[in-house]
Amino acid sequence: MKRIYLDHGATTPLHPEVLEAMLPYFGQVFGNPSSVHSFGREARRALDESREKTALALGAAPEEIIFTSGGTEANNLAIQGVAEALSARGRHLITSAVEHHAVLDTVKALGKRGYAVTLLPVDGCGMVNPGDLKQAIRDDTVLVSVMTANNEIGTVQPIEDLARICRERGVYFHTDAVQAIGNIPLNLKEWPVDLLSLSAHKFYGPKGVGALFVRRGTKLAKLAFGGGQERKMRPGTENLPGIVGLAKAIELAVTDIPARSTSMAALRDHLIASLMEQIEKVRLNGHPVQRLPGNVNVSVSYVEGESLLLDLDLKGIAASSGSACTSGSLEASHVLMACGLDHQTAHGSLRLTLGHGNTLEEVDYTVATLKESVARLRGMSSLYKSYRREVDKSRHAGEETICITKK
Amino acid sequence: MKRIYLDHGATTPLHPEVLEAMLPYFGQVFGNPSSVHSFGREARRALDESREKTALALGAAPEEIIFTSGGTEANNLAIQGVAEALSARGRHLITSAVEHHAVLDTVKALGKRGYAVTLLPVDGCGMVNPGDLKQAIRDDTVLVSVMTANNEIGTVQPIEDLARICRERGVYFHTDAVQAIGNIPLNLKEWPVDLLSLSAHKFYGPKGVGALFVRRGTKLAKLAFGGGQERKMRPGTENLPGIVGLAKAIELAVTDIPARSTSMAALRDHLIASLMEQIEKVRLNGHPVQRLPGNVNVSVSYVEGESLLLDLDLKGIAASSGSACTSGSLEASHVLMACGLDHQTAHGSLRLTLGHGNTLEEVDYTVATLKESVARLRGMSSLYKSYRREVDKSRHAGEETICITKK
Amino acid sequence: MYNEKVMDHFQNPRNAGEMLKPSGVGEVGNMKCGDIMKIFIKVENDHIVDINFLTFGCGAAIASSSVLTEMVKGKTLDEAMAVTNMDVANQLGGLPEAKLHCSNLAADALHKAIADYRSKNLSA
Amino acid sequence: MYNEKVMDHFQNPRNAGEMLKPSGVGEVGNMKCGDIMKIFIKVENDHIVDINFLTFGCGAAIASSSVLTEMVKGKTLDEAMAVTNMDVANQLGGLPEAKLHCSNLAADALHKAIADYRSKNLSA
Ligand SMILES: Cc1ncc(COP(=O)(O)O)c(C=O)c1O
Ligand SMILES: Cc1ncc(COP(=O)(O)O)c(C=O)c1O
Repeated sequence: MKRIYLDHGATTPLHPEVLEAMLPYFGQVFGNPSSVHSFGREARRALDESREKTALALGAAPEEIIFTSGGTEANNLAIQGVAEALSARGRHLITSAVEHHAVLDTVKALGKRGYAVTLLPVDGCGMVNPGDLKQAIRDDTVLVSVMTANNEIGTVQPIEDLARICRERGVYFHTDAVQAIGNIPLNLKEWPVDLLSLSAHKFYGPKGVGALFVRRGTKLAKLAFGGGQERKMRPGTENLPGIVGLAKAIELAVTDIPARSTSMAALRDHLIASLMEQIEKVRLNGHPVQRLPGNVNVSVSYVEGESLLLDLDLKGIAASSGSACTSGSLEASHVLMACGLDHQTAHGSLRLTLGHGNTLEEVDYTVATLKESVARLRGMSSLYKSYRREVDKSRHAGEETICITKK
Repeated sequence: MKRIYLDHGATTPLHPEVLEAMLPYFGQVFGNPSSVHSFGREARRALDESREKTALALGAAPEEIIFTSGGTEANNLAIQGVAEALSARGRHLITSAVEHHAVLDTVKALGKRGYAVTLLPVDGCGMVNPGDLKQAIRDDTVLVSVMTANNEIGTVQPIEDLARICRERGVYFHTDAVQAIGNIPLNLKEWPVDLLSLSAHKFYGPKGVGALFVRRGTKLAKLAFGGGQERKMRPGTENLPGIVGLAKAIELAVTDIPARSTSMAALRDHLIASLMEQIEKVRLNGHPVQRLPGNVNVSVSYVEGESLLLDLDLKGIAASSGSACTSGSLEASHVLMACGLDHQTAHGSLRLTLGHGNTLEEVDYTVATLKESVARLRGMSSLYKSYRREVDKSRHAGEETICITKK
Repeated sequence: MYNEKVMDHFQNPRNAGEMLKPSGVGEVGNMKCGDIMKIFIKVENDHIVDINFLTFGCGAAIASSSVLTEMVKGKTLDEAMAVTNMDVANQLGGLPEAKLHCSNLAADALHKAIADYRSKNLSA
Repeated sequence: MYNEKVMDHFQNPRNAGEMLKPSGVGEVGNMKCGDIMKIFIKVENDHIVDINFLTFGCGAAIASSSVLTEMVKGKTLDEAMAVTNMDVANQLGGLPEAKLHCSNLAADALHKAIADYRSKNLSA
């Protein structure tokens, strides 16, 4: 069976050029970058070059890049690190209600350790309102963290505006750009962002490696103790093959973003339109325009998301329902709930995230498969039966389902 | 120039079979283990199998293995994690004076956060005395951490005895086994150890991946927040190729330890004997017998270690002086100082760590090269000139330099 | 995630659908959990002679509903009352830990349906 | 870690060795740091006509000592007094950050040697 991968939000396949760049570091060049001898020096050189490449891709300076084991560690280091470093100055943190758990749960854990926490609401499309941020900042606010783009619904936040508000108020601004790298142009020379997280496996790089950008002068405490690696901020022998892979992947990812994302967005819009046309009672979650070029998130009324996933999977199509990271949970997505969806609609959500390899044929096949699955599952759904009875009774057309702003 | 690698204590080359085991996970099998679809399930299967293999190699159960980004993270998770989980029960930590910085600095950082810390002394060979541990344990002691084998001087601690003392007193025992895996047989069914750290790149596995064994029932708090991976103890998308590599590497590493370490120890003893014979005023640091099979650590009087390293490096030989992780520091090794060496002798230390690929010829060439280098450097050393003058004056034979127990 | 038997019941659910004139109906679950099950039974001579289900829910919920209908068809009401959610999970060869509590409610729905039938037929 | 010039001076140190009848001797450094430098000078007509060094220390320490002897040989004592540790590091084309403070002491040793010479020859 031909398989179709539509879950690039969960992870991406490694780009062949990235693997090629990594291979020497699994072979001849195996030294520890901290060693003074020739084996160590050639490793150090690769580490330095990778840091330069990564910095260049972001518009940062090499010494502003700290390599980590992934996006989760980068987020934790940013948030726990700033909170601890500035704990004498203030203990108020602000984040949004739609963050990834690596931000949200970190902020909440600090909430249990005596920090005050404000969660910014979002509108029906998952957007943070800069006005809300302005009102939320207090004298004791030390950090604001708002993600660049949402992993579930793809909504792209007005980061430049949010960051500028923080800069004006002298508050650090962190953004989780894990989903944004390679999808939207992003330049840290222009964005007044103090800290930014990324994770290589989300942009065709290797798993288990990420980075935190920390603008020069930003106060940060480290989370772990040990050797003096990464400017003493992140101890442990460096994952050199992984770091080389991250650097190559980000170099490729930031090349030609406008062209690549335009064509991906066209495929995305075709997918959205086909779903809406061919299946009744489908709602698009997230923002109609300010949206990652590969993200489609819909709620299919009267069916539950996981059973849709299973049907798709049986036909070789990989999709997700909410964040893959939290699939162990039974709760409906906190992101969809924050957008104002009711539980039923949230449980019926399906995320299809496109990658560079996906084709029009794949998308059309997916829509056709989904249509069959929805029909089958609705056939056993008590909720759908009640709905049909209502429709038959009243011939009521059903409410509009496009993106409703909450206030 | 042929190069000779004698720095396996810093890092080891990847075993070709390990790379082979990893490659599929950089290619076809790229799914996120948390995803429910077929791509995710095949990744999950590899993750589960790796956990089983790793557990088997240690005599542990699969659910007792938490994969981390390396030895440093494993040590931090063990120590910070237990300290936080048990902070209501007590706030006294015990470790040894010769730990790696990933343990020592973590304990010291907790010392600044209100924990009481006891550093156990070592004898002249770097050995912890179980009697000292018995005396150090207090009613409020919650964790004892003593490394299995030392990274600088190779001394192997009496872990089973130390762990038993802790078990009897109801205190958790953690051991940093980063240098021990593959070198000494180690069975967690027999050792009453509660937590154990390891790092794949020290046993011919990949860099950037490690593991913490946490015995069933052990209370541990997590350090980072995010997804529910690793039984909710260590969030973040799993480094699947790295984890597969770790599992393969540990499987190979624990095969045939007695045979392999006997032959390596023979080469080590030949190296030690040759150095002592051919170069005057060389002192063996560490224990003469309870010692890692690949570890040689000597102090060469009247010359400084780094200049020896440079001379060796110019001849293609990779060695180290103290721990590679801390080469940024100018202080003499805390391990050698704890063994009672004076500053001069500590600064003249040289570590040669053998690996499975090293040959007798390499070792002999290294001794010859070192002999020339010592002669050259002593020729410019004011300390050596004074010493020679003393010798010429008194014809005094010089003191014995073998391992003197401090008390 | 799910074993073959679960997937078989998910793909080929037995007795799915609405029953027009049931002797008893039971519904359990809630929207927060994301699983809602409805069981319809036809009772003759104190035996379940026919049974149907409608389920909005995940794979485990659909499979549990389906296998339950097979398990109790033909059974007496008392026999059916003795079937537990755990029996259903066991009959399926096990369910993932996380699904045991929320999605494994088919026996509860059946018991409600039997109770519904009995309450209606008490006076009779 | 070190540049070529440093490695050249480390491998081929200039004027290494002891001087039998120096006009002045200066020693700096301590064991804790792990670098000890000794500079010997022969002075004629207020000029350094010969200079030697003995150094126990790392690559940077040996190279600094070596390049310093080249820098000041033939210079007047006042000219030599004006040479700083930083001049020595610059002459080497730079040293790693960590080495700048502890191992770059050759000028200090030289200044001590000149002071030693001057103190001995004050009365003369
Ligand atoms: C927005 C966002 N932040 C953080 C993460 C965590 O990244 P990682 O799993 O690589 O640690 C993810 C991915 O799961 C994500 O989508
Ligand atoms: C004894 C010991 N513990 C911990 C570590 C840290 O391991 P890693 O650098 O892989 O984090 C090392 C290696 O440097 C070590 O030798």
